[in-house]
Amino acid sequence: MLKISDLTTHYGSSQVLFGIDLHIDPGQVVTLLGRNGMGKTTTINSIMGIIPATGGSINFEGTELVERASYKTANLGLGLVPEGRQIFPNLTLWENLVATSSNHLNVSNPWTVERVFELFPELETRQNSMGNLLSGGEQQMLAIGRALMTNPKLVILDEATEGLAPLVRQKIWASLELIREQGMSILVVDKNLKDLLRIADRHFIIERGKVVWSGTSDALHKDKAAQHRYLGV
Amino acid sequence: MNNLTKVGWVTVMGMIALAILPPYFLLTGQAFYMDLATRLVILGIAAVSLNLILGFGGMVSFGHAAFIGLGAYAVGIPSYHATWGGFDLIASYNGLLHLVLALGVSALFALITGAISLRTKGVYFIMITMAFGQMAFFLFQSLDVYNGDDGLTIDVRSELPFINLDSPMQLYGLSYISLVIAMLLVKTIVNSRFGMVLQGAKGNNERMVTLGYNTYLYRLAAYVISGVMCGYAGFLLGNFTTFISPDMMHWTRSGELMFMVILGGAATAFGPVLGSSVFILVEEILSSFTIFWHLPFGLMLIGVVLFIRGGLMGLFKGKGK
Amino acid sequence: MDYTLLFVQVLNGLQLGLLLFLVASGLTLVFGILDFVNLAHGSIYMIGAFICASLTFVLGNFLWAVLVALPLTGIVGYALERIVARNLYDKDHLDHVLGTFGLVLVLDTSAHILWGPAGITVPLPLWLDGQVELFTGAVIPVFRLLIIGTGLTVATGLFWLVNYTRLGMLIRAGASNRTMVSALGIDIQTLFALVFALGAMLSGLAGMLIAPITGANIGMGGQIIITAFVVIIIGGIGSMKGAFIAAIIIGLIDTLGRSFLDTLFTLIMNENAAETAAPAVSAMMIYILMAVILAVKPQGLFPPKVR
Amino acid sequence: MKRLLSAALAATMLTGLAQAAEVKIGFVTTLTTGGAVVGKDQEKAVNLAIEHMGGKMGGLDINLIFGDDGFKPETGKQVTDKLVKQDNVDFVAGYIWSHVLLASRKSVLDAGKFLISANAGPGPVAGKLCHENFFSSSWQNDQTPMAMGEVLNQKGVKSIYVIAPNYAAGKGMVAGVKRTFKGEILGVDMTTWPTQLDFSAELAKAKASGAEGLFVFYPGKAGGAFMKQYQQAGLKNSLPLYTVFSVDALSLPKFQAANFTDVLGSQFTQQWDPTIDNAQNKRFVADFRAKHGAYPSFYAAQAYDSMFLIQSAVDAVGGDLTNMDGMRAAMKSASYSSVRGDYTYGNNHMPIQAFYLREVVKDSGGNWTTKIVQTVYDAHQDTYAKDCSMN
Repeated sequence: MLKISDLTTHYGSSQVLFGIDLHIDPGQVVTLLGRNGMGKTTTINSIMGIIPATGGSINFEGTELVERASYKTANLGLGLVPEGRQIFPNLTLWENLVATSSNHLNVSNPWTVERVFELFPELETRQNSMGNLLSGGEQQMLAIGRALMTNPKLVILDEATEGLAPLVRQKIWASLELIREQGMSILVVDKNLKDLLRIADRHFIIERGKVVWSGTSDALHKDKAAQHRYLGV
Repeated sequence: MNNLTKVGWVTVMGMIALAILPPYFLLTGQAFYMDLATRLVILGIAAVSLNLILGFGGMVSFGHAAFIGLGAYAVGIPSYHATWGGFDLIASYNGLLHLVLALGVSALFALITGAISLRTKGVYFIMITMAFGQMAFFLFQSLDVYNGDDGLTIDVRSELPFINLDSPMQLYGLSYISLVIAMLLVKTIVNSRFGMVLQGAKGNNERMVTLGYNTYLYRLAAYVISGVMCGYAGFLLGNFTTFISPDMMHWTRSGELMFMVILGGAATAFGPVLGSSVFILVEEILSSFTIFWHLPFGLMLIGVVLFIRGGLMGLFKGKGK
Repeated sequence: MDYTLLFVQVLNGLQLGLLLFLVASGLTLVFGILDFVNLAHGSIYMIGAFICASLTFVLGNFLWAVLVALPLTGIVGYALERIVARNLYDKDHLDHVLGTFGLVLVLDTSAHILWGPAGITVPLPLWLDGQVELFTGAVIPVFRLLIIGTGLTVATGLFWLVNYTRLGMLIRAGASNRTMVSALGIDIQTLFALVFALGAMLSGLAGMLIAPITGANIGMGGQIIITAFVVIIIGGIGSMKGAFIAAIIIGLIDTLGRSFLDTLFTLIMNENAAETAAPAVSAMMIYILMAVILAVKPQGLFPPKVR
Repeated sequence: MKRLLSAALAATMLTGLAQAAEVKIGFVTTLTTGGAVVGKDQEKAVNLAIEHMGGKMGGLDINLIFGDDGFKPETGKQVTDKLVKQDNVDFVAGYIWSHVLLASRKSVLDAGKFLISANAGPGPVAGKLCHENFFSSSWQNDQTPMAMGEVLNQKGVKSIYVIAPNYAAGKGMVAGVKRTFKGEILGVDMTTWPTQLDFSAELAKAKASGAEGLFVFYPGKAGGAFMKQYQQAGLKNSLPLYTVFSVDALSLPKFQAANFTDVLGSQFTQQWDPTIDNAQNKRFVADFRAKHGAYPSFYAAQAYDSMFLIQSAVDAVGGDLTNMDGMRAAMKSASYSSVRGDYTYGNNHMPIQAFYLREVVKDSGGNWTTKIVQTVYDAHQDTYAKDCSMN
């Protein structure tokens, strides 16, 4: 459903991405791995149109995303859970969910605030708290809920478990599996290889703005050399 | 000449033109163009002073015209009392006294307002400097002794040793030399360690602070230096126009000064002078064609902001650098 | 102390404060969400007044004219956003100040060309043109009460809009993180344009309300815009609550200063000096207030927690 | 930039060479901002005067140059400087605003040119700053309010409240009414000029003062705003209004369009009225109305007079513009036909003239205008004349 080929991106005059190739099939969970500063977040920002790509192609179900406005991309069914959560600090939890909610694709059983609270019960009691007063875990769940409320086909999570306690992290992974069961595709950027090997179908490892390794969980599990070389595990 | 950059070349040619053309106008009986040039050079000094803090220091002062007014009133008030009596302490035509007053009052005003303004950042700084400018404006508006809003006519110009300010040529000469000195002074400041810290704080204040510099003090010092220079421009302007009014301090005048700097090119040596030249000539030319000259003038302003990066001096930097 | 006079002057101050709030609210919305310094906001105030004044003569009634002029002013604001403002968002505040200063010159001169220098006197329907006696001696023009009523209604409406509607949530969200709003599927450009048009309508409404009092005049925007900036700076830029409180404070200070400062001054100086010093000091007072507040709280009274 | 300057230089040299037999007159008035209402009316009157003269004075062609003071003293001085230095005019006339005149007078007089004020008449230029080359075709500021003070005395008004703008003319108006009014002045409010247009606070104070009358001076557009608010405040019966220069032929059509009937019947003092019966005035008013569809204002009348005053000077010396003494003597004699009727000049070159009480009425065609109710002064001289060292 998402096919990226030869994607290049610049920050000003310095090039960050040097031809990324990547694809996600419907219903799959795919990861983007790599050390810090290798271009993972840039890749995601390029997909979402936050940082304009300078070359190559990003194809989502037949639609070209390069040079497409950010909001139009989102409305095709891409839900972003950004790095650092980026909860709206001056909105309440409930407002964070509702403000940008939509159902552009006319999904038959759309996400509601109630369904998000079913997924993350701990959010319900906090629904009138301002965004900046929520804990890191709550913010992360909220960010996922906020993306789900746009009823996407593909959820993109950028460093969704960074800085979270192990228990909270497990909750996040569990929720992803639930989401996946409902037929959504997921692209994850994360560093927790162990958890991801269990959840994900395919992995792409990125190094200096290029995809240097790709394959299934099994293949990655066995390729200790790649793990060591690219991820420092 | 070969080792001059394009920018340097423009600077030298511009300054030579300013040195030669106005006296030529005067000698050929075009006194009005001499007037225009004098105004342009004096406002050029003010723009150069603003450029020190706005261009190099990143402090967008929206109240700089207040210093021009203070400098001008430092000429007008003593001269007024010398003519009509009263306030014996300062009643005098002595230009040196006027000058000391102009610089002293400007320094004091800059020190007080700067100390408060520099606590704020961004648009708050823009607006608080404007507020101080407006306070000066309203203060002089309320000074009934000096005709408030109606302004004050200076009947006798400052009397300086060796220089007769009643002579348009000598007044222009003084203004021109002052401009050159002001430009050199700013250049020296900018290239000094002090200037480096100032520019560093413009780019990344936190970094300069962590490097152990008290950037607040550096900025305040620059603000005071700039205010004093601008007050000096006011001293010249008062002697030139022989009429001063609170209107010289209105926020729109501060806006015009800002525009001169941006139009010519902020953080360049000659930019503010080029800006004030173009500003005054365009104003003069447009207003002689139509009373609706503010319309094309406004469009020009918008155009410069939208399309000319780095002002007119930016055009000369070009690719060949 | 003449308490009737004090009461009347407080109402006058309230009326001025609410007018200021109408202008400042648009300004603070636009600044809050777009981070855009718009000096031309005052010109829209003027344009609103002129459109309404012209329409009063075409439609024969001031109130109908306001109803038609409001959307028209919104359209003018929308067009200005599309043509000029949008291209300035990416630049810094200095560029905003200069660009919109240019826009002020363009709009003021255009108004001069379009409507002439004379300005327009706006007639009111008879029932609005009279005055009521609230209690013995306290006679207030009906129209000024209408301004107070309208101001309070609009203020309430704005609080509701910003705090309890989805548009309001988006406005607040946009003020804190536009990239994220956009990445979640909201057309931020259109949202910006809407907010800009809304701000224009609010400012225009203030102009329409003042027109029957002072007439529609060229240059009327240049005076109010600076005061409106003082309001939003004191209130904390982007804060609707701050704008409201600061506007009322400034309206009261200005009016009460004009009414009682000279009496106060006669306590310390002779009558002639007081008569001339008072107006200037009352003109200066709002700037003094602003300087004092910024010296103590560099972000204004109610800095919104957005960044 | 250099090329631009030399082009401008060449252009000026050419015009310098092409100097024909002509009299150059600069007319400084307000053509932009809200003040332009007045300036435009003066511009019309001046052009009409030139037309009536057939474009000639003393056999010379008239070269008229308008300057816009932008309602600011500083700008006024700059355009004056330009007229004197660049255009090298023989006469500078105009000046609506007292502060603009005060700022500009030195530029004209130092250059040895004639300065004719067509409106402004601040105290200093009539007194200690009087000058042989300065003439007024209007009045000294204090005179009109003095006449109003006289009217107030006659009407038996015991106390008044005063509201006026805080600039040179405003102060002059207050000084004038204080000079002749014999009752008590219960309060004076000076408002910010020209920005303040909302007078709610001042009106409330005036009402609370318990004065029997309200004396007001608001020229130009501010007058209209004041009248409107006075009416909205419902003070007509409790606090009668006495104005100078605040209701004029410029605001009356606007009031009529807004059907602001309260202004009908209001009275004010002035040295001129469209109904004054002399040939010059009849021709002026009739032709002005025919051409512009409205009554001329007193600003227009004075501007019209200023041109004929200049004409009398140039005619007297047969077009010899170097004969300053001859021209000065001719103007001093005030021997031209003025639209206000005959008057003379005092030692300070300010008119000694009649002042009338005017009232707003409907004319036969239903247009709102004014007529004369009574003559307040037959020949009034300003009080500053004694401070003037000329004789």
